[in-house]
Amino acid sequence: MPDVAKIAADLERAGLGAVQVAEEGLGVVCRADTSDAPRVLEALKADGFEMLLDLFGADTGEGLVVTYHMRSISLDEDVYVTADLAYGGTLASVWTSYPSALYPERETAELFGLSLEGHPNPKRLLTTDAVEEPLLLKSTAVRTHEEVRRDG
Amino acid sequence: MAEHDDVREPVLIAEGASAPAGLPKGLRRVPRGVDEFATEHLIVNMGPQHPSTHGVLHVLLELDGEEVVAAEASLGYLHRGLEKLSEHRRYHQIGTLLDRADYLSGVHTELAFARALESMMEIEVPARARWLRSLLCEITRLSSHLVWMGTFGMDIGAMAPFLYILRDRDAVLDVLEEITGARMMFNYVRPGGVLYDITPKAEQMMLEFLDRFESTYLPEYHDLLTGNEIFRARVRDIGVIDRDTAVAFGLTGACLRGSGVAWDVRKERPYAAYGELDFDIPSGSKGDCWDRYMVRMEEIRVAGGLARDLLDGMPEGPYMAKVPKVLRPPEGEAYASVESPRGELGVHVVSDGSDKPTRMRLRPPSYFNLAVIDEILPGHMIADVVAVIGSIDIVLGEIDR
Amino acid sequence: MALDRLTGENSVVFTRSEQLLDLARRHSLWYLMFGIACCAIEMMHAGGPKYDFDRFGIFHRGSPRQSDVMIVAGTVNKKMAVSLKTLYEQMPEPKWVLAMGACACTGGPFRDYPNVILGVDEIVPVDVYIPGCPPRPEALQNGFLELQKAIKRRAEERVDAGRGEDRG
Amino acid sequence: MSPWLDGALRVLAALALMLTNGVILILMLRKVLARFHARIGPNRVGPKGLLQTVADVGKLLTKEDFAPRAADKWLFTLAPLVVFVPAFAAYAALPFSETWVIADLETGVLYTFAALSMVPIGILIAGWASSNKWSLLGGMRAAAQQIAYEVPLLLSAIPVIMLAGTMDMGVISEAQQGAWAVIPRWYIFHPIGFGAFLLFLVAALAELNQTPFDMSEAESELVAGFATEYSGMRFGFLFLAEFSNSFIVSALAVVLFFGGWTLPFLPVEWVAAVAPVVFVLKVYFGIFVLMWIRGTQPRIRIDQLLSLGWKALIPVSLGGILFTGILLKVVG
Repeated sequence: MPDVAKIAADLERAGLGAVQVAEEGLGVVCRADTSDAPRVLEALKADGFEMLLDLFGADTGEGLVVTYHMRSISLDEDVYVTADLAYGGTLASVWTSYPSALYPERETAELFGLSLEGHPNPKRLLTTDAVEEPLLLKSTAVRTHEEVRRDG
Repeated sequence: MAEHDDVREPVLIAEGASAPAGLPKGLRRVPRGVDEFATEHLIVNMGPQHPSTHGVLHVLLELDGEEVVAAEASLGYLHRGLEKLSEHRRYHQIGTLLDRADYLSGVHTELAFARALESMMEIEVPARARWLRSLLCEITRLSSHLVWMGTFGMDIGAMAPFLYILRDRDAVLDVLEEITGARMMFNYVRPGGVLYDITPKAEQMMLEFLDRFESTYLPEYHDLLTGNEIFRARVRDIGVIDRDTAVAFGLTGACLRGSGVAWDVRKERPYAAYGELDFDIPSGSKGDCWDRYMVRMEEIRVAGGLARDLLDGMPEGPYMAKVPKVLRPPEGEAYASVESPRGELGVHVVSDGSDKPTRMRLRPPSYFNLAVIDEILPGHMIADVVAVIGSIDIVLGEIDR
Repeated sequence: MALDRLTGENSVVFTRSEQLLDLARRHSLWYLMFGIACCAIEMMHAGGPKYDFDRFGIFHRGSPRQSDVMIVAGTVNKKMAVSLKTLYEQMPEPKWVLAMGACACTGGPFRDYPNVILGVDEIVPVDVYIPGCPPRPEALQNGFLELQKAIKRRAEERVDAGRGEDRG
Repeated sequence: MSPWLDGALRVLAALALMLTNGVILILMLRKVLARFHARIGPNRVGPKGLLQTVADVGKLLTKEDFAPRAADKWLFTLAPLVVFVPAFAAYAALPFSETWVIADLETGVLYTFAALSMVPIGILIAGWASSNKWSLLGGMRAAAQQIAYEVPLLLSAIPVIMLAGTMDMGVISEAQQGAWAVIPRWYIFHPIGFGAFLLFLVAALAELNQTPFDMSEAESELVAGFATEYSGMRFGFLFLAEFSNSFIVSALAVVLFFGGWTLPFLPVEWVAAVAPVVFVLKVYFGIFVLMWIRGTQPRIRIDQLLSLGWKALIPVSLGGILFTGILLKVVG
């Protein structure tokens, strides 16, 4: 487990005192503002969290949460950064510090209906224009039993 | 038919998609067009139907003669909504979908999901179940690596290894069928344990296969590929991923170990029975296709040895914990990962206390491993493109989900 | 063949020669290596040493131009549908389609997802459906045998039409 | 017999030979590859699967005749013929026995090489006319490969021609009759001949587009290379020409290095009676070796192929000719 106090202090020094760092069931989680997220990630990279293992969004019903999962290979520690986002908001790209964010950012933007900022290739990743609704939003329904029946 | 007339061609290359200046790594994309010798560049679409894209990967290549100037992978030809559908399934039903994510080694995905649930619900898994899980993981790792080796050989142009691995894999699948009842889609690892106990017949079949494999087949593969001068010339110094690039692009598994980082979830975060076992983590140094090849070939050997150890030391006892009929994990989040044949496979579950997850995120290793090809392909020849993609070992099922 | 122009479409010579050619077609079904998802692995095994479809003259080709049968082995989604249709159109006549697995038949376990096509028969005409998730290579083999029967039946129907009678 | 009828019969004989060969070789390839790959191969169509190729040809004949919309129709149709005709013409000079030869040419070796070297032009046309990028790449590879390997192929035959003192394939075969003590008097067992054979083998594999040098149709890289857009019998012609070429190259190897239709240790008149059979068996063994290589070897990369051709094979074969010349001058 990473040292919560140390991370909080490092973030404080980087001028990100508003970020809450706490230990939860998942591990150490830093709750940041969306606009702060790229800077939080950079500060954590300086702390040795050199690999962005995963990036994904989630629809809570009230808004979106984007989670960044980071890892330090030398320290063998994981840390999570979460950022709340409104529906249809803008996701600031972090690919300059973590190129591994390139695909998942495009995917998240596409499947949750976000727009990307600062991404070198901000087009759709998984679907074509034939799919209009952001597929992973809770408001997008799956097909009903009647729709998938083949006999009528 | 008319229903899908609105399906349009995907936009192929984003206009003006060049990288901002002064950035560390990532996307050395050259603007398309004409180079200094006034030769026009050729843009070809490799895939989605191409013999060596390992499924339905689509790679856009900008070529100057035979040399790649820029490359871009285009995904989504198999996007079928595993994550979305999981939100509409009960926890017990999700295993069926997860098997189909990484269809070469479904057990690993099941295991990652089961572990995430177990950590949320604080279920204690019996020892025998843990050993059976490890055993199944190692058998599928072996069979998955066999497919990788065969297709990699075929990418380089050798047909024989591919057909030989099909012969061996059929034997492995027979063992798996004896244990789980299915050739591919097992749904064997359940939250709390495993579905069936191992039969003596399966044990014997496995040992027979391992004897044959280790004494005859594996040396045969090394003769066919490892010792082949043409093969060496084709894979040495090709597709070099240095340590920093590997880490920056979030590579895991053999791709990361090939670049010299001996990180393996089985060692660093032991799960199932791996904490009680002794095994090597092979790693490379340079990060070229040859290193990744050798790492995986070694892993095949290690997996065979591990399967033997696991059969030998299998503890007695129950193979399933007491688990409620309907799983309702408490509100919260959990992340669990396993070392799948392709790398770190993680499952992130968000629960609101009901019998269906709010969000089920799969962290597919080959999705991240694949992203690096945009970066490393420029400068290679077409023949190397298939070699590099082959050496990364992708499964489109988990990439597109 | 220009034989139909010489002898007329319903002549015995033409229908008999067609029957002979159907015999040839039946035993030389080259399939397009077009694996999409999980079923592709079982399709690979079908060509392997244990099942060896080459025995029946069933062999794979990389290019649609040289293929007779398209095995749709996997889930087809809206992005894939475009390519699938193009590939089907690139195959020369006579051509057949095998829908391998639940996804290709109906959308399978993923049919609820709006991006997935509910069966490949919405895009191309299907001759044989092979259920299973994924079907075993034996099932694929059976699918091919059914396809051979279907080809034979069609040739017989043409002969019957030539005789101006119906066998019922 | 009138010279016209005689000529027509000879052409027909060559055509029949080529087609029969094609049919047999395609089945042989499938059977041999299957065996190398731990499979059985075709065994359902006809007795022991013997009619498999007949079924394939019947099917290919009746496939839809098809040319891509963007293709250059005229060249697209022409290309299979450009590949097929030289492969057919090259049969003319092959000596099946002392008397069984379609056209007894004094420059038989040169003629056969010349006919063979036409094939890549057809492949290039096919690649260009298809207006498919993979085909084009296949065609360009074929052209680059042909230029690089035509030279060493011909140069590797020159030492043998110098030893035999003729380009007449019949005479070269006869010169290899008998034995040096226990070793047959074949040029393969001659120190110069052996070196020349190794060069010949490598260059011939490249010339034939065979694994490990099957650049122009590299299945895992270029889909089906120059043949990607070809269907039906046009594809059949390309396929047939490929097998015909391997027969011719194998026959060349047999004539130049393995004593043609002769057999050592047996009286000449015995051998003469079965000479065509001996010749064909030797050629088929050569083709078997080619298939063996095809079944087991990976593929080399195009730049490695070209540098091997230009930087190694050509200098070595030139050196070999020089060495042969000196040796012949000194030893006599």
